[in-house]
Amino acid sequence: GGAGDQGSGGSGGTGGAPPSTTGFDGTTIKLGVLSPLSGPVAVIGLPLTAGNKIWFDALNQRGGVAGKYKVELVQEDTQYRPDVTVQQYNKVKGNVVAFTQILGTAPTLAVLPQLKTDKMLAAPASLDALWVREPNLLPVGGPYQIQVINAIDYYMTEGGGTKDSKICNMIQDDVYGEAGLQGLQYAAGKYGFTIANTQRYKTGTENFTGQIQALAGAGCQMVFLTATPSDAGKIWGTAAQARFMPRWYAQSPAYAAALSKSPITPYLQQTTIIVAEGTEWGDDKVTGMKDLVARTTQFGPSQQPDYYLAFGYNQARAMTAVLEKAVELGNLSRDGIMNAMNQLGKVSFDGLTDDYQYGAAETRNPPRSSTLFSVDPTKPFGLKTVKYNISSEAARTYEFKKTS
Amino acid sequence: MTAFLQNCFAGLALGSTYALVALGFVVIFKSTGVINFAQGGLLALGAYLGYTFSNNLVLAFGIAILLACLAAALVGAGFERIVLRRMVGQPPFAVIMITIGLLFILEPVITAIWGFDNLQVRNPWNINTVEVGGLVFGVKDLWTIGLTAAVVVGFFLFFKFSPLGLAMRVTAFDPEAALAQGISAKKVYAVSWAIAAALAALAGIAMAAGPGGLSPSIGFIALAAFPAMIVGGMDSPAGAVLGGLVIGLAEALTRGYQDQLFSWAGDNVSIIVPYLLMIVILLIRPYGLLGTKDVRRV
Amino acid sequence: MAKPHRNLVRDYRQDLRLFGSPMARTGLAAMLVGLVLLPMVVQDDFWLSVLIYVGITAVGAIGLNLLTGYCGQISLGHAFFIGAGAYVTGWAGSELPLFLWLPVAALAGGLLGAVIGPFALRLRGHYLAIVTLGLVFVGEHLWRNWRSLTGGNSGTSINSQVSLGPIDFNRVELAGEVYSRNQGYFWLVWVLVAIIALLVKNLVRTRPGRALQAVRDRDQAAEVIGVQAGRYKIGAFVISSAIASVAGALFGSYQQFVSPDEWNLLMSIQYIAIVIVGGLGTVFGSILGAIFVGALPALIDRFGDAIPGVQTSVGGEGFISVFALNQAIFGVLIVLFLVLEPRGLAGIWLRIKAYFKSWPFSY
Amino acid sequence: MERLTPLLEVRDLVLRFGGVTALDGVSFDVGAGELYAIIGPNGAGKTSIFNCLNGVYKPQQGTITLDGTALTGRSPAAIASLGVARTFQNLGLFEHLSLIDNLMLGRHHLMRTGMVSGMLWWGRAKREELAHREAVESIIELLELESYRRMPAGLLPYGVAKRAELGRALAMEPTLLLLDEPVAGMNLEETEDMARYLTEVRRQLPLTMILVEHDMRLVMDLATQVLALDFGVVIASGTPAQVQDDPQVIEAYLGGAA
Amino acid sequence: MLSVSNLEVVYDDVVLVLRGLSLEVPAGSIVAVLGANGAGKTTLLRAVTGLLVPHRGKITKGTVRLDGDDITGADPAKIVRKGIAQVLEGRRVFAEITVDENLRAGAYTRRSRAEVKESYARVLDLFPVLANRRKSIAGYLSGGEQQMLAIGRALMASPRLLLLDEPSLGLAPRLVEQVRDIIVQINQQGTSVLLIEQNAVMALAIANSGYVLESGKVVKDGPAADLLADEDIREFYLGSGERRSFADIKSYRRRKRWSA
Ligand SMILES: Nc1ncnc2c1ncn2[C@@H]1O[C@H](COP(=O)(O)OP(=O)(O)OP(=O)(O)O)[C@@H](O)[C@H]1O
Ligand SMILES: Nc1ncnc2c1ncn2[C@@H]1O[C@H](COP(=O)(O)OP(=O)(O)OP(=O)(O)O)[C@@H](O)[C@H]1O
Ligand SMILES: [Mg+2]
Ligand SMILES: [Mg+2]
Repeated sequence: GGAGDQGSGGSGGTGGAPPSTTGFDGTTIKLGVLSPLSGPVAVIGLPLTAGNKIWFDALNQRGGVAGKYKVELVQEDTQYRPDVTVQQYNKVKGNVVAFTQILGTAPTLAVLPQLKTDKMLAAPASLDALWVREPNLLPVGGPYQIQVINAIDYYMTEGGGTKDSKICNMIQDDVYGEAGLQGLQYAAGKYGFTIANTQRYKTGTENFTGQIQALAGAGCQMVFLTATPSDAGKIWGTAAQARFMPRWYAQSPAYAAALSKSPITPYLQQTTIIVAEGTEWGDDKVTGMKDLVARTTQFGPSQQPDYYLAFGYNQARAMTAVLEKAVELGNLSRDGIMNAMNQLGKVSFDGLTDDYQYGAAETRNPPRSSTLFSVDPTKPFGLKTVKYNISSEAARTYEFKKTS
Repeated sequence: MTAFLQNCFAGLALGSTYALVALGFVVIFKSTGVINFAQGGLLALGAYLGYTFSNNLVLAFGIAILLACLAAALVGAGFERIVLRRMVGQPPFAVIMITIGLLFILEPVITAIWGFDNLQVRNPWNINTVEVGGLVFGVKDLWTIGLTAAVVVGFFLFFKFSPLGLAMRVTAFDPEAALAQGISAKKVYAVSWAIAAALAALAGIAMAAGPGGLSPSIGFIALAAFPAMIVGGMDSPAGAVLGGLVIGLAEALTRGYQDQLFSWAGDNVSIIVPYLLMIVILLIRPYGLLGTKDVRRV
Repeated sequence: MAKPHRNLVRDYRQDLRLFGSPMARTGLAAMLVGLVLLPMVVQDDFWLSVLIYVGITAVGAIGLNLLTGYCGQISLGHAFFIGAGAYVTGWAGSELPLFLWLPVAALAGGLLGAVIGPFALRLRGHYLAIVTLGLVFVGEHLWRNWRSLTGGNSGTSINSQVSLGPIDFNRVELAGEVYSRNQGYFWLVWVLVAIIALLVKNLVRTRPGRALQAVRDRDQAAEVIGVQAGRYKIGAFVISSAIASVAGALFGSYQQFVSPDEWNLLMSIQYIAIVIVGGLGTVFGSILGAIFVGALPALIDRFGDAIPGVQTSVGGEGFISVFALNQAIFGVLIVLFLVLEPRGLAGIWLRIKAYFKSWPFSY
Repeated sequence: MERLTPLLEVRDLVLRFGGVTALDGVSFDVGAGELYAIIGPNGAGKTSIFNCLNGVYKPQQGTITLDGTALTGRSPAAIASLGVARTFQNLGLFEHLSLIDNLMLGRHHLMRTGMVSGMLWWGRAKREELAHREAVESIIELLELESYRRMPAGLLPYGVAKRAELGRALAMEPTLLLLDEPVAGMNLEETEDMARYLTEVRRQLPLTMILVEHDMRLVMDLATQVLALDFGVVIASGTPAQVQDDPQVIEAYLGGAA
Repeated sequence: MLSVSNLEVVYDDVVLVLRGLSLEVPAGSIVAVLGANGAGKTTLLRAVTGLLVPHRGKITKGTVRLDGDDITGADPAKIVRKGIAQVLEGRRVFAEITVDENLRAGAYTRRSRAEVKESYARVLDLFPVLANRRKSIAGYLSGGEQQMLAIGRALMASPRLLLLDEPSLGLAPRLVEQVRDIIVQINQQGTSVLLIEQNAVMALAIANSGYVLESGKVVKDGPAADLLADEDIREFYLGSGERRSFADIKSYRRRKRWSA
């Protein structure tokens, strides 16, 4: 079992119960959640937060952190706006031990200076490579760049690609898209191909004919897609109508279960591979998934299978590992948490994502593996494993740098 | 050449959607003299209603569209009845702000009912295509263009020939003088809100029937339709259509030739092309292509 | 012509005073004292940060009100100028001291306004509104692509010096006490609100300000009496953009990180909302409006949980989540408010004022 | 009254709007100190002459010279600073501004405060405000507007608003004052008041006035010279008595009653 | 046909403008209402036609009856349908549209196309100037032309009672005569007229009876002939008798008011 899954009888610290501190009254640990819970991005914020909650509900049922301390979430709505996030951060920072979720790159960066002055730890809810080297941040999962690199590796080795293949990409014009582009650029260097064409689009675009025409015109044989579901649906729909049939590889957030029960499903089955982590939804051979499904059924029966749900669940689990370390060190104060974070070793997620080597920011090593899926409407989440947990040489050697 | 024509067709389809939304703006502007910022919200509402009629109640798609338009019209008229009627004779700024307030209300209500998840609307168009001479036309796009054309003709006749059309126009110019002619401002306002909402619903469903499915951010298209309305002239239904098509074509073609012609201007120039075009056109014609000039005499 | 009586002259002097009546002077003093004391009393970082953002928006709103309320030109492009101010601070803030980067931001905003202002000459009313809306989108494109300045999509950190002589607003030391960054920024921002309010108030009660309002009410008649309408329209644009840039500069300086997504239409709309809710053509109204629009969501947020039947957390029970409800309540309040008082908060303010004192020259 | 050297010379003014010819070769001279009246049926082009004089309309042909300076081709604001003031047929007050502010706006071109000095208030702005406020007060006194000082112009009773417009024009310290139907819509009493103000102003100030008015009694009593227009063409000009008896004027304008 | 009794109107919940005003317009007659600026004449018309609402005005007391039916505070549209049309003060033509469209807007309440056509012909007949400028944008018409358009537009509703608010304002003397004749003509064609005028000479010349308002009250009323003969009215409204030249009015001002 991974961190926190020991449940009862946790090791506890040698120094006895940690003294109460901000956000910890001796029995309950309060954790902050800053997430867009209303507005257009709530479609991500809600399942993420539900994932946080399912983990902690299950943990509390088993006794709590280190078997003794219940966890309570303080949720605040950020509307995905940096200024609101700053305000909400100020609202709850005096009540919590740490933040188990801050959603969005810009909102996270907006509170980062304060996290540093306040010595606060927070788990950002995005797979940005930016986070890996930030001491005050607790990232989980393999960054987007890793997903792209592994996807390219698969395409080159088993997917029929060569370095002369026309490899293109289509990205959303924001930080998420930039991460996808970075990954592909890195891969291009490693595998010796040039990116034949890059198309950018703004989310909410209504008609993608131009982009699809351009990709088709450039003769793209493979297109790596960094998108979110409604745009991805339209993109694939347009491609299908235009009879454009490249190999599509898409980043995990591009996919939603609805796409496996839509008119474009047959097209996706023929052309598309989704790059994500872990395993198929409901795969009970993987402990992490088995637990997740069981706990979701118990604590969030109305929740649909969702990547973001799993992501939030993993975040909560990583945070639990930090908290248990802090309890072990006998200090749940902010200093104590930061100290615990620095001393934290490898945390296992039981196969939901690969193990993450935490510790001091310079020494962290995020998971380097990805899983490739194909679309299959018969599966609960509509995805079937094509290649489980691969981690390419290129991904393993990818270096994470500190942000400027 | 095929690529060019294909892009043109995409532009027309996109332009039709813009035209429908812009028409909704125009109708309300013409009769009340305000820009209705809630149009995007009504569009989303219409689309979700269409979803409910088509998916949950399993009605034929045509019927679902009709019912959704009707229901949206009721909601639009209801807004007018409950809120906007009280604002007759008040400064237009306050009224515009109220439409913004309505947008703020609509959004959470919609997500409270239908949630945030992407939904697929059951519809007969799907991603079916028709191929003519090497060009591929999406069935949905063809329908959108066709429906827009029908609506536009209806509008033209309505405004030009029906007394209510004239009544709507004069009420915007001078509500009090219109009242003195026995024109019921209440009726005029209610009807224009109903029409605008129905148009929004139609546009909404047409969009939601695509492979992208339906999500709460669907209403954003209303922003993209602003340039369409302005380019055509804010008070001209014909202008809305013309503007919609011009903007749609411009956007699609810039997008299509981004790599060849516009890479110097940064990625994704097509997004701002509608706005740039709008600025250029307004500098030449300050009241849009077909808008009415303000009449001022000293 | 008959010479007016001496006594009258003394009256004009008094008449021209901004805070002429004892009532007004007491009010002013009370406000100033409140401003100084508030951060010492309310040390809560949440309310301080809310009020700092409110102050920053109040600055921007005063600028917009000058353009929209006083000169009658609706602009939906305010977010663009705010963004520009923030980026200028990002660029100059770490090199230059506060008393330089703030004016530099204002200057940059003013220049941008001067470039865009001439559009206002050709366009009227709603047309101008939508064209300036275009500015937001064109600006966003610019911010996304001008990576060296803005950091592109990833955004940019802003590191600015905020000390004025011996006072470092990041850490104010006053009579032996040390005050936090939030307290320091509160003072900085609200002193600027007061200064800018005063400047604009002076502007609108003197020759150029009257000319702006004349142009708003009847531009042809204004021309005929010798007001160069075009010049004043552009002038209003320039000053309004300069003030917006100052607001942006403060925004960037306080938030320390900005990204292109922030300068969007929603922000422009929020400013319009403030100006309308506060009352068009009143400086004080802009401040009230900023408080209303900025602090109301925070208040609803505080007390929204108390409403029964509402889902208070993700995964909880209830029909509508408290977060969605907050948005809806905000919308409902704006609608309700304007239905009841279309002249905005300033209208209510005027009524209260009229109730408490009658103007010396009333009839 | 003897004719003085012409202050204003208008020559061959032609003004067209699309198909409509509003002015068709209008010429006339106005001597300094005169009260020159222009009469004519509705739509004859009287207001259009005013609009040409102060630059709102650009005539297609013709020249206008004020005291040796050409007005044609100048902007309204420039013409205003040359000393041409006017009142409007359909009220041109700034309705949201108080009466005082309206009058102060009349002095706009005599003041210098710019945006920056206005913002700073202390110094030029304050000095100017005080000085010009005095001038405005004397006009308020002259026109008996004391009790309306603070009222927004939009709420002024009609008769008062007309007077306020006159006040604003006077505040400009013009050499040439154009009055477009100053007593329209007024009853006898109010008309008498206005006549009194006009006479008083003429007595006190070295002004030349051009009056457009349909109230024939006022025109006949006050004017020194009358010009009659019809369809943009001058049909008669001369002393009030001459014009009143002109058969063409009676036919086109006065009708049986006069 | 129209009877107004004891009417009180308040603006903005505070400004009391009409203070118990009563007035009758017998069927087929022309009734003139005189009064200084601000006396409340326009307010009276607004109260009759239901147009107080946009001005934040309210009838707080009294009734307005048309042929015995109570129409106090009724919807303007309903009042127009019942046969009352109003020519608003200040013309208020729809500036942005053509003369033709203005006239058609006036016929909004009428259903029969044939009748509308007939009214249209009648209006153009009364105002030949308008016939020439049918396709012109109304806002560019001269003041007088606009006044004619406003009257024409009201006639398009084919009213039984026509309310005119200062129709002679800004009209050339010959046109004032014309309008006077037109009012008589309209009246002879069966429309009752309530005429508000500053031009008392013109109004009393054609009216059957008249009312004088002061501060929202009727201070004098009676048959037009009696009013014409009244000393006060002669002095204050007609200026006849030994008329002073306006040029001679130097520095005195009438201060007299009716003691009300
Ligand atoms: N801006 C304009 N556009 C089009 N036509 C105009 C414009 N201004 C004036 N006209 C036309 O020019 C003619 C003269 O108008 P003007 O206003 O000068 O008449 P006027 O003599 O002042 O009449 P009144 O006594 O009724 O005010 C009219 O036929 C009018 O319709
Ligand atoms: N909307 C309003 N709000 C407040 N007061 C008003 C309003 N409209 C009119 N009044 C006031 O009511 C009084 C009567 O106005 P009304 O317009 O009825 O007068 P009138 O007799 O028609 O005058 P005029 O001859 O100038 O047309 C005036 O004192 C006016 O200031
Ligand atoms: Mg005229
Ligand atoms: Mg009146």
